[in-house]
Amino acid sequence: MTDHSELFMNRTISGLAIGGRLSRLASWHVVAPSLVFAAMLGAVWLLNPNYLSPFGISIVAATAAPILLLALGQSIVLNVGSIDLSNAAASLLSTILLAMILPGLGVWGILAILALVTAIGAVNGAIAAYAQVPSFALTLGTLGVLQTAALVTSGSQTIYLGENRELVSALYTTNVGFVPLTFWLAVALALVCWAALQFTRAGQSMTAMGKNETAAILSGVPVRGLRIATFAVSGFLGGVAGLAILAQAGSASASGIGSALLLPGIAAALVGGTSISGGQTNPLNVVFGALTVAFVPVAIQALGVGAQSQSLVYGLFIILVVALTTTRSRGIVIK
Amino acid sequence: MTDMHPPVLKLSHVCRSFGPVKAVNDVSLEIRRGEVVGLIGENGAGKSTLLKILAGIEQPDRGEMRLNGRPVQFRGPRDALRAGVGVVHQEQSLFTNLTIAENIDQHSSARSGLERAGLQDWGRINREAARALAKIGVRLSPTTRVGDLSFIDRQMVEIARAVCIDPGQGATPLVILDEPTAVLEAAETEILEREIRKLRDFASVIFVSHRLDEIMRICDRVIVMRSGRLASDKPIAEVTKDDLFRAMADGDHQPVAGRRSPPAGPPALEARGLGRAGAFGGISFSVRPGQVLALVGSNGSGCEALMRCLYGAETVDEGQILVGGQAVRRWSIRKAVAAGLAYVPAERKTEGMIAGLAATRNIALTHPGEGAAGPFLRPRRMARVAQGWFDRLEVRPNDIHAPLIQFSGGNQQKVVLAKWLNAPALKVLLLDHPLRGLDVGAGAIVNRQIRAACAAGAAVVLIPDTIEEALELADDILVLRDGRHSARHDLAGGGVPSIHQIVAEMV
Amino acid sequence: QELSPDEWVMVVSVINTTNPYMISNIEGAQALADHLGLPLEIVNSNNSSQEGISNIMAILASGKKPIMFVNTVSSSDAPTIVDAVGRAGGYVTIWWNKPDDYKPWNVGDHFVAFQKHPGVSSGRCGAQAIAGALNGEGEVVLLPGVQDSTTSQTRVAGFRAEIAENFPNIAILEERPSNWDPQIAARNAQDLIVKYGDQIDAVWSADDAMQIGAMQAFENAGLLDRVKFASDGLYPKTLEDIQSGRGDNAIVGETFHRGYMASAVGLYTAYLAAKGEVVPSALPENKRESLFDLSCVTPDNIGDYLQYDEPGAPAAFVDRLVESGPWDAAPMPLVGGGVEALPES
Amino acid sequence: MRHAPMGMILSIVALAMIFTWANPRFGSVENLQNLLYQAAVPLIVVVGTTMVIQMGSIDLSVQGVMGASGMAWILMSPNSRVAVDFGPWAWVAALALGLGLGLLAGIVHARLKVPSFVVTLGTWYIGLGIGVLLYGNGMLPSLTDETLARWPTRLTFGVPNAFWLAAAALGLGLLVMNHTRLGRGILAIGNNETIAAAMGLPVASIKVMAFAVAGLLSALAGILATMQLGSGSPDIGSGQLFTVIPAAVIAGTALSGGEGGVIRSALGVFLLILLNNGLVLAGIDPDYQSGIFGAILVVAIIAVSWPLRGRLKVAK
Ligand SMILES: Nc1ncnc2c1ncn2[C@@H]1O[C@H](COP(=O)(O)OP(=O)(O)OP(=O)(O)O)[C@@H](O)[C@H]1O
Ligand SMILES: Nc1ncnc2c1ncn2[C@@H]1O[C@H](COP(=O)(O)OP(=O)(O)OP(=O)(O)O)[C@@H](O)[C@H]1O
Ligand SMILES: [Mg+2]
Ligand SMILES: [Mg+2]
Repeated sequence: MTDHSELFMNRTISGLAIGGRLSRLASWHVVAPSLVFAAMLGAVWLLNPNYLSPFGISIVAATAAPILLLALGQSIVLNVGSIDLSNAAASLLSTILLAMILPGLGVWGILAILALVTAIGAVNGAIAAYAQVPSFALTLGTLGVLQTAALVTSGSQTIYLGENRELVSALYTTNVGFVPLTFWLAVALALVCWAALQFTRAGQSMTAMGKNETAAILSGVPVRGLRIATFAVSGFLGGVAGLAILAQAGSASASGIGSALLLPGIAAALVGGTSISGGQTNPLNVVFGALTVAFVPVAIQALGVGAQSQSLVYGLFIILVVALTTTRSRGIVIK
Repeated sequence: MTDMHPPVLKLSHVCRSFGPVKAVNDVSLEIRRGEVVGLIGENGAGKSTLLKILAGIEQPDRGEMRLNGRPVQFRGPRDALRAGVGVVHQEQSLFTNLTIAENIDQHSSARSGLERAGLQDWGRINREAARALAKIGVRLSPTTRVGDLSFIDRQMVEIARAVCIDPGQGATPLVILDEPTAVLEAAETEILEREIRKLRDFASVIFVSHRLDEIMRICDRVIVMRSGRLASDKPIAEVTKDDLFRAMADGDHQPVAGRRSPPAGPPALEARGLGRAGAFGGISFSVRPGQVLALVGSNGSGCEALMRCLYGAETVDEGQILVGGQAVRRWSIRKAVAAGLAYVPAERKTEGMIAGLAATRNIALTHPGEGAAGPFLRPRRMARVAQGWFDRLEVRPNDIHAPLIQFSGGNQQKVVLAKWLNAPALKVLLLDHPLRGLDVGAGAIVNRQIRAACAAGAAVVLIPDTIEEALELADDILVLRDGRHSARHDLAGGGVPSIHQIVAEMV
Repeated sequence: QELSPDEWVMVVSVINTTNPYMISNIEGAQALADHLGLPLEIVNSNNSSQEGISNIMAILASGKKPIMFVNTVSSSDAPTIVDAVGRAGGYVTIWWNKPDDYKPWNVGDHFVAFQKHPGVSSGRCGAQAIAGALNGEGEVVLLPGVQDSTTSQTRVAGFRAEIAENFPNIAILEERPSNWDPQIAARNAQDLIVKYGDQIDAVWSADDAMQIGAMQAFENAGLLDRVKFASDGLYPKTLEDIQSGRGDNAIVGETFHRGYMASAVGLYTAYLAAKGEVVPSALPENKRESLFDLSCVTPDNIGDYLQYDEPGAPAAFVDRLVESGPWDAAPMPLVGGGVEALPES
Repeated sequence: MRHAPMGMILSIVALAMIFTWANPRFGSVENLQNLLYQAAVPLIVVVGTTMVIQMGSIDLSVQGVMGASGMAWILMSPNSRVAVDFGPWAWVAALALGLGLGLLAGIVHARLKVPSFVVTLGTWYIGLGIGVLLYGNGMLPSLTDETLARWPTRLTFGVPNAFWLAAAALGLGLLVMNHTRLGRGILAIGNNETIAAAMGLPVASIKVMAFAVAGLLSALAGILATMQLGSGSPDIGSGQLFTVIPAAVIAGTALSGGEGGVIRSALGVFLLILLNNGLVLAGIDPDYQSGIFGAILVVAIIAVSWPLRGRLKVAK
């Protein structure tokens, strides 16, 4: 319930308040996402240290990158109390469009596509804000529309990125400390999101809106504009996720990777301590959420679970991990 | 007459802390059968916390609790209900999507055969609810959805619910009323007082209020809390209002500054023939900088809707709003805020504040002032701004980073006020029941701030809790009846009406 | 010099573990792994590219070098997987789906080969069988698989081409993609029954899973006896239906291929490369982008194929495979290479 | 949103008219029976989904539960894989499996306080996993008992039995929601869980029971879907989630809880089923089907919400 990042806000504190501040910093939900991830790493290391070789780490980070990007967008949207079920579809569409126009337009193509998905997000937000429809239902509809758009623009074909490939593939092939650039890019964006939520008026207002929208409206917070902005950010991050996917896959199709990133994205946001009912998120913890979600298959593999039991174990794992990371302060209603 | 029964409630050395705050500190007391006990104290004194312990919502850290002679330990509200403790909480707690009858039924322990089979016995529920409503003289259909009721009617439903607690075998029920009258008008308060007196026949009552007159009228005994401790516990016959003031207050409160004669000048806010279908119509007034206009009217008279329209939170159907002499077009909250209007709504928890957000951030939400540079926040200065307000408004506890939900009602209200007072150019302050639930000291602080805002050139439109409050603060009083202008009094101009006169104009 | 089981692991990646074809994939991989004395890991993609890739990555992260057969969920998965296998120092054969422009010889030796059964001839098999059963005259509805799947697209193209070229009196009423899913196929079939009533003379499905759903819908409508079906894959259930003559011999045409053959061939190709017995870059292109022969099955010649479903058939096939090499194992010799050319229709 | 049903009914009628105009067969008795038959499975599921949503939680597990119980049922009924017939015990076992998964979700959610979104995501995979394990490596199990296989399609009073089963589930839902203490408790929790706890409602038990009922109904739907298809598969529920949740939502069951009702959700199911069927009958290019579906969903919810807009309205 309390917000640990308050720590960064005031150093002129009285002795008594320091105690309160420290306990806020140490409160479980703040540290849980990183601890749970560390615990999982430790367990896997005990089972088979090979999984934590540089190669293993680079693989987990590469898998985590698009999940993290989508989870970031999702957590920003969840923070204002909405949900964006269309972000993975927008990401997929952007992968396809990028693969189609990159050979011709190069960097301009990337910018154009990012602008396009940002606009798609903004349209989602505008409808949600002005028609006042529940975002869950709305983005479910947009999801269908975007899927069709992906299918139609790709002509139901797989598009293989030939020319200008190096423009995006460098993001994946360049490693910094075993870890591909796509992941660092996502982490950098997580930092930006965190700072924006903490240190801008818009970010603060978004959190206020997620906690109590009526009061925010009556306080003169521009909730419509903010909702549009949040969905636009979600669209933009979906576009960057598309870029990361294309960097890795070098090709795109309507039913390819990306179409199934919606649930992992939401799961990563939640494992990262984002509240599904709004008003609480920490993009830095979402990084650990995404890493955990990407790492679960590795952990299952390390446990030596057979292919047929994987779903079952995966289900148990998700429940366990979120059970460990959920905020349960008194008085908070868990829905 | 000596009482052969054990006390209905006996608390020994009960404590409850929230972190460093000792909300209830070593409280021991007894409530006897058929007694109505007043519980008073400043905001944050620990009244609500004590009552929550009795209601099973909070568990005491230490101490013992006995009901009707038996030691009890409540693991949850259910246990308390079973043991015969019925509560009207400070915040409304009704299910708006269910019927009145179903809401009232929550406190009843009667169960028909149908219900023991897990089915809903609509017949019994509706009958009993009708009886409970009739008991307190409210004419509402038990099958109405609570969401369709007005605020006041809901409060009456809450009271009906609390009084229908079942005595059980020989045990005396305890009915707890946490500031039930804060939101009631005079007529309804009277009904409630009558009802509480009737309760004496079969129950004991704990009654919390900041209105000492009420306490003096209704209660047999009065308990004063101060900073979590029991400060005084005396039969009503042995105390005076002044004694109570002194027992409650930690220090002396400065009186409200006297009324100044209103400055001449153009109006800050003006309404011309304003109307909204189903709420009010034909309302005209103007209020100048430094002036306080009170809107007075009974329940349903349209004051609150009018204020919301002025603020742009509702649309008007006819007439014009003028701000600073300019007629506004396509008026909205955003434009109102930009034009220097501020609005403190009556329902603080749900509309006035962001409960889960830190106090600093609540204050910086609308007008961060020096707490922000352009779109960016400057946390250190934000904290300084907040600390400034905490000092000026004497907010307790003095922890600007605590989420607002951890403050008591009165202190929350101070923070809400600080959010608006921080505006760089405050033109109009719209206050809907700003003192609701505030104690005398806090009320004085808030009133002083309202005066200070006036002095700084803000115009104030006020919907007061009581007519006394209007008479104390306002320069001008506009009386509304059924959404229509009914009378106007220019207090600064000399014509101070009597309370009787205003009540007559209201009904 | 045998490959050490401590250093190498065989991996078979399937789209799910319940489709009979996928189950057969696993059997073939198991038979080969047993034969070669290497451990086998199974990857279940759960019908999702994302899960498939995650699970493959998890296995690669173990540090062992993979010899891998991947039945890709979607064409666009191939580059990601191939790249990761390369980094892990392993060798991979991709089956069924990859982007057309993504060529093994442009990628490296770790992308040993891409292999598949031609979809066009599968579609042609079905068209011939249906046209034959209808005596060259009638109306057909088509149930393709996932819309952007090349496997489905090539099969549909083959079907349409065969009809256009040789059977002018057969009319195609409608195509309803049914996602390889029996239930969607059943629902679409129901709607088509309502739409066309008893106009429909035959149903062609891009695989047997959808045919099973479609047949159920026609049976429920009481029309199974007067409609003919053809599809691809000869699933056990289909085999049973042909043998029992369900619905007045409703199934008139099938293709024969077995999952265990595909996985054994694919894995064995990668194994040879891992062992160094084959140097992929030295192979001709049609052995790195290969099309295998596909047999048309009709109720008349079905007896010829029963031997491949006998218990122990996968092990027997592996023996033949190791003897004859991956490109010449009966009954699926290599017959062509390159991107499958779609007929004009 | 309490006036939504009229809007829903009007939209259904309008769509039906458009589709009948596009293809007169749409209005045929045969197609109406077809619609009822297709609606049966999602109708059963939506009753449970609605209860859970009315409580302010969400149940994503339906497809997994359907897969698990469908497989359990067919393996214990006369089928081509194993020669057994446990008769009614097959039903009992399959329903118990669904009930068990529902209880698991409910208990973890209510007692361990894990958001229902995640718990039921977990039970989704668990159910799917159970289905996959039951399926094993054997051959496709198909129903061998003609009577059972034909039961859902057979007409009783001109309506397919499958729909009668759904109608019974709807009736049960209505009874529970309007005439049992469980149902009213669900509504109370959906309206305000904090108050419900403060009023002494057994919040955790009510939650557990609601998820249990939802699990039971998903299991029933899994059995019916298996019967309809005539063979078993862990994926028997695939696609249901994305029918029932939109159905409940466009029908005005607010995801925040407390509002809506099973009848309305049922209308939502009809709207979606009708839309899908109508698009096929109208011969819309399948490439565009999900797009049109999505666009209509968007238009429908905008139409429902538009008159209810307000300056202070909060739509999340
Ligand atoms: N949940 C909580 N967490 C932390 N502190 C709390 C909590 N509830 C109450 N407090 C603190 O306990 C003290 C007593 O609060 P309480 O609400 O009992 O006061 P009160 O006497 O009812 O005041 P009011 O008249 O304003 O309602 C206050 O200082 C308050 O800040
Ligand atoms: N016999 C009754 N006596 C009193 N109130 C009732 C009775 N039956 C229902 N109610 C109340 O009236 C309201 C409307 O009930 P109704 O049966 O019409 O439900 P509904 O809103 O139509 O939901 P649904 O879509 O599930 O039918 C309910 O919320 C319930 O509180
Ligand atoms: Mg209080
Ligand atoms: Mg009804």
